[in-house]
Amino acid sequence: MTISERQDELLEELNLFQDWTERYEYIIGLGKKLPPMDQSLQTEDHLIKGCQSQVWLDASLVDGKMHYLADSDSLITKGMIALFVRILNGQTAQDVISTELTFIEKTGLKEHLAPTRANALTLMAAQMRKCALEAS
Amino acid sequence: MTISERQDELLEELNLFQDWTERYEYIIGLGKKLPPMDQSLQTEDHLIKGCQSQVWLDASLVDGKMHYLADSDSLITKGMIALFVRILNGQTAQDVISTELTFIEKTGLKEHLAPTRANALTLMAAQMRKCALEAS
Amino acid sequence: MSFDEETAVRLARRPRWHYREGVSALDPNAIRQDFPILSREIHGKPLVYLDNAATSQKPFQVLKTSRDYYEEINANIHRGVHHLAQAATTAYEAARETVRAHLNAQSVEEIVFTSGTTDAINLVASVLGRSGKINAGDEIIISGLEHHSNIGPWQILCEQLGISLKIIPVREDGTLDLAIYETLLTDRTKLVSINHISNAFGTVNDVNSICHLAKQVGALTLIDGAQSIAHLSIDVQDINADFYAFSGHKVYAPTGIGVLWARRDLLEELPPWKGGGEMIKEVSFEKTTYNDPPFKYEAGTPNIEGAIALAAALNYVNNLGIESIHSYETHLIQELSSILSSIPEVTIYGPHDRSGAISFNIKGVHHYDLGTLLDQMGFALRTGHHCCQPLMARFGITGTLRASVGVYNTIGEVHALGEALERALKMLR
Amino acid sequence: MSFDEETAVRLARRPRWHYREGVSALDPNAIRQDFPILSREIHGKPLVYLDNAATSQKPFQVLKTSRDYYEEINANIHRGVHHLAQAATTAYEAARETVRAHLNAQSVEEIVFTSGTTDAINLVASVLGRSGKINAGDEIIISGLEHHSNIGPWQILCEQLGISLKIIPVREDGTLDLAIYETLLTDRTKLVSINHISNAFGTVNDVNSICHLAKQVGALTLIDGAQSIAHLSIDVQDINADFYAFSGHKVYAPTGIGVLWARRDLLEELPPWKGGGEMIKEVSFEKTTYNDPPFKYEAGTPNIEGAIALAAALNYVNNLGIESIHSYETHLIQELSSILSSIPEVTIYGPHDRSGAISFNIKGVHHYDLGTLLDQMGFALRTGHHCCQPLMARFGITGTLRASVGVYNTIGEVHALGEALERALKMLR
Ligand SMILES: Cc1ncc(COP(=O)(O)O)c(C=O)c1O
Ligand SMILES: Cc1ncc(COP(=O)(O)O)c(C=O)c1O
Repeated sequence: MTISERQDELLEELNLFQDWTERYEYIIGLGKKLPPMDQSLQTEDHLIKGCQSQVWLDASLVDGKMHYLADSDSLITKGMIALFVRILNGQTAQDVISTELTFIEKTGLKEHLAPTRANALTLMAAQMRKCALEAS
Repeated sequence: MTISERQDELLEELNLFQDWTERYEYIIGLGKKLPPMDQSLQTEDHLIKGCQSQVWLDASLVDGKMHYLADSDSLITKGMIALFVRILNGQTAQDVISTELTFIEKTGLKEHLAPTRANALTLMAAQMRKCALEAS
Repeated sequence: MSFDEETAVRLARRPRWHYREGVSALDPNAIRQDFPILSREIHGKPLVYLDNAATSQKPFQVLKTSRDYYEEINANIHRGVHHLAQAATTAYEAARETVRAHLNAQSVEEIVFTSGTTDAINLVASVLGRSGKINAGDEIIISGLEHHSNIGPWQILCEQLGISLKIIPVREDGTLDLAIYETLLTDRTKLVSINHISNAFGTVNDVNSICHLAKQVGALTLIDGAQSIAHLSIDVQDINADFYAFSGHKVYAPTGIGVLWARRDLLEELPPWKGGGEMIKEVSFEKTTYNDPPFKYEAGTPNIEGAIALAAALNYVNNLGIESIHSYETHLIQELSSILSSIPEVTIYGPHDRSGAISFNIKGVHHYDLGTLLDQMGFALRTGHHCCQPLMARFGITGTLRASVGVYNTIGEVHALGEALERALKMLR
Repeated sequence: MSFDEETAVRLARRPRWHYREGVSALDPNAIRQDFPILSREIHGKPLVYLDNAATSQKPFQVLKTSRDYYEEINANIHRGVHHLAQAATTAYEAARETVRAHLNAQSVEEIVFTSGTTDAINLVASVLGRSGKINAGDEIIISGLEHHSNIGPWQILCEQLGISLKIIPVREDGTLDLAIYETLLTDRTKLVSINHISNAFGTVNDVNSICHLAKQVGALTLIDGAQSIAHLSIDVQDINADFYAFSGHKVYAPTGIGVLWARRDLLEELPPWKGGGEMIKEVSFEKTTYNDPPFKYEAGTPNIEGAIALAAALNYVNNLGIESIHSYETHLIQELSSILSSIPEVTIYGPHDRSGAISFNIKGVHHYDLGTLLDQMGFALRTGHHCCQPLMARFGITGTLRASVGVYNTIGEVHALGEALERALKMLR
């Protein structure tokens, strides 16, 4: 699936939920399922500093495809970055760089989340791209 | 006339007036009529410093009676001290010290005047007494 | 929601407490009617505001005072001959007297209006720094419980004067180690600055003893009353400190106003802080003389409305009775404490007899996540370091979840919080 | 008088200007409806408020903004996860953007909220004093027209640093002698601090030239905009100063809020002023790092309501159009000037093209007496030195009587003042 297709899929899934509780539960669930990131990778250079939580993000090229690893001390934040990982893992660096991450706006997640959280989404998107630029 | 009698007389006069304009005119008139005070007496030690105007007050004992001289750069302030001079000139120091100056309250002047002005009345009363104490 | 005069009158006449048995004579349901914001919904749920240590909500009595000020007597104060200037001056100076009476200070000259606690502490730091009373090699004592606003000003001063900061350590139960405090006190100690109640943990410090001991080595004392002002009856003469600071916004008054109480002789003796209008008696380019306290420390147009509204807020508190408020709030905090204690793997910080606030963490759960989910259910709690990073470091944590109460919170809200926590924890575990 | 929501909506929809020929498109009678206090009576006479240079009255749009803030979103700002904290933060930061746009500043980072002009000038004085940019033997230039708030802070700094104050003299017509200014500028000049409009005389200073000349010797420049903010369109980039300060209460906003605009690189480079919450990034007892501007200069809980209400006031002004306000007010001042000129033995201070205020004295009559009698007729004017004692000394007077206008004053009021003056003078002569 392309990035766009995966975004559409995610959008459909999130739209299934009626209220915030279910959406948060879904996001938290994604966070819980995110493959663990090695402690040794949780260093300052991999850190995206948020308002109250920390996210570590590492990326590598595996067979020409981006492979992201992420973790956070906050489960909700971890779920949020899991959204990105789900969409971007296994895509080419070129695609990551050139495809717009429209799901952030389209899902209404930004308005739905607390602004500090929403701000974290923007930071994450930027960092995912930066990794792809560095890898390519 | 005793101090008390003179206060009563003043009270009666002031009560004749219906509105503030007339009362202010009366007070200003008293100020205009106050005998002039020699420039040489308008010194720092004779000064009662008000908020925006200055009053000079000098007192002496003449034949055992208090004799006050006063001036001000403000005509209204001058009129106010003229009220005191009218009541206290020619009285014994002892009488000045021992008689309460009830007219300030009774005429309603305090409420009527601006608080800065009303405050000046209190300062003047204190200074008139202080002069009598020093003279006696 | 908006209040017209009629509603205002009706509400003002309604009794706000009834005489019944039990923990408190306050009627929180009646009190809640005074606070327009409490009828709001958040994310479709009724607002439960438990972030009172950060700032309090305002009763309409205070809001109306502000509005009336602007609709009836607003003018710049002091020196004006016109009626409004005099009415505004009278109201502003009457507010000073209300504060004086509330703190049981000796005279109105001891009450300086500032923009808040932080401003007040900085005032003291700045003028002490230039007073000659503190010199290189001297020491200032604060505690591990302090808010950044009672750390930062002293750190800046330390750098300027080459003095050092000594810290009263915090014990495991969130109280200060006063035995160590005694050993820190020497003749180099020039100032002891401690909060009355810790905003992070709700610890109530024994400020009377702290001041008493400081006096014995000749040190000055400043009590940061940002938290205590809403919860305790304060008597500055009884505490016997030299400075007492608080913010209006923590005690049901607007933002932008606060108070520094200081001993009159100190205010007379210390140099001025800010220069400008009001604080000056005579100005020439060659020589300027300063006004007497408190004006000496109130440069520029003060927050006239804020001061008057602060007086209205203190009147509001005093109408209810600060003792009644205290016992009612203690009841809420104790109930919170027992609800939280029943959560598995909870850590509650601070001593049992805390005041105003209760801070906790739940193992494996980020306070930020809990706070986020609680917000979705309408609960306003604070998460994070509460501007007390050194205290967080002392306990090896990045922050806590903190519930802090005001006079309008109810036992019902406390129980609802318990249920909401359970629900949120289910999602996060 | 009180406004409910309905009135508010109705009033807000009412057009406040009409397009007709003449000096101004403003409709003062419609505008007056916005200001509740203007319907007051003083001593049984309608209030004529002509003390706007001291402080302005507030439109209900501003009062409503304050009240709505407390009734709907009040919370402490920054770092809060709950909805109210975020709504309050958004509103506060939006207010910063409104101020930025109003001043045409480059970025919101350049906008520091203070408690007023005096606070802002003291901020600059204090941080420059500790910046290493000014050293013993250096000079600061101010002018003979300055308000005490733009004198006091520099006198304190001079004493601390062993620097000296040079004064641009005031000419007979109340304007600055810029030829002498040029001779005062040397490479010892480190700062030039001048008001944009003189509160005492209404003189409008050529701040563009003053800043331009200062830059040529590498001096920093501060413009005291306390008076200009309500009367002129301000473009800090065009003026090309380094600092610009103003107070909210002079521009239809509440007391207790003001602004310091400063060049961003300066705010980054200069040391902090007050220490405390908000202005700190990481705190430990060993090492503390400061937050970025503007937060670096906003220690403690700011006047959140004040900032938001200030934005409402600037919006109010911009809705009417500051250019329209300026031309309307100039019309009032010119009319005042011609009425006063016809009084025998009057002295009017300041140049003919004054702005906002007009100051005068009448031979043999004390300004205090005139002000007192005018007050009895309902007129609020200011008498005395207007916090400009050196300026009064320069003209050999103890004070003046000053009428200063706002957007709600009318030609009718101006004429009524003329008649009232005549009546008062009859009594005093
Ligand atoms: C020219 C000027 N500068 C400074 C100030 C001080 O402003 P504030 O008292 O609001 O700090 C004023 C106010 O009177 C002023 O007119
Ligand atoms: C203990 C303590 N000290 C100082 C402060 C600072 O008060 P403000 O931000 O009102 O200046 C606070 C407020 O959070 C506090 O809780």
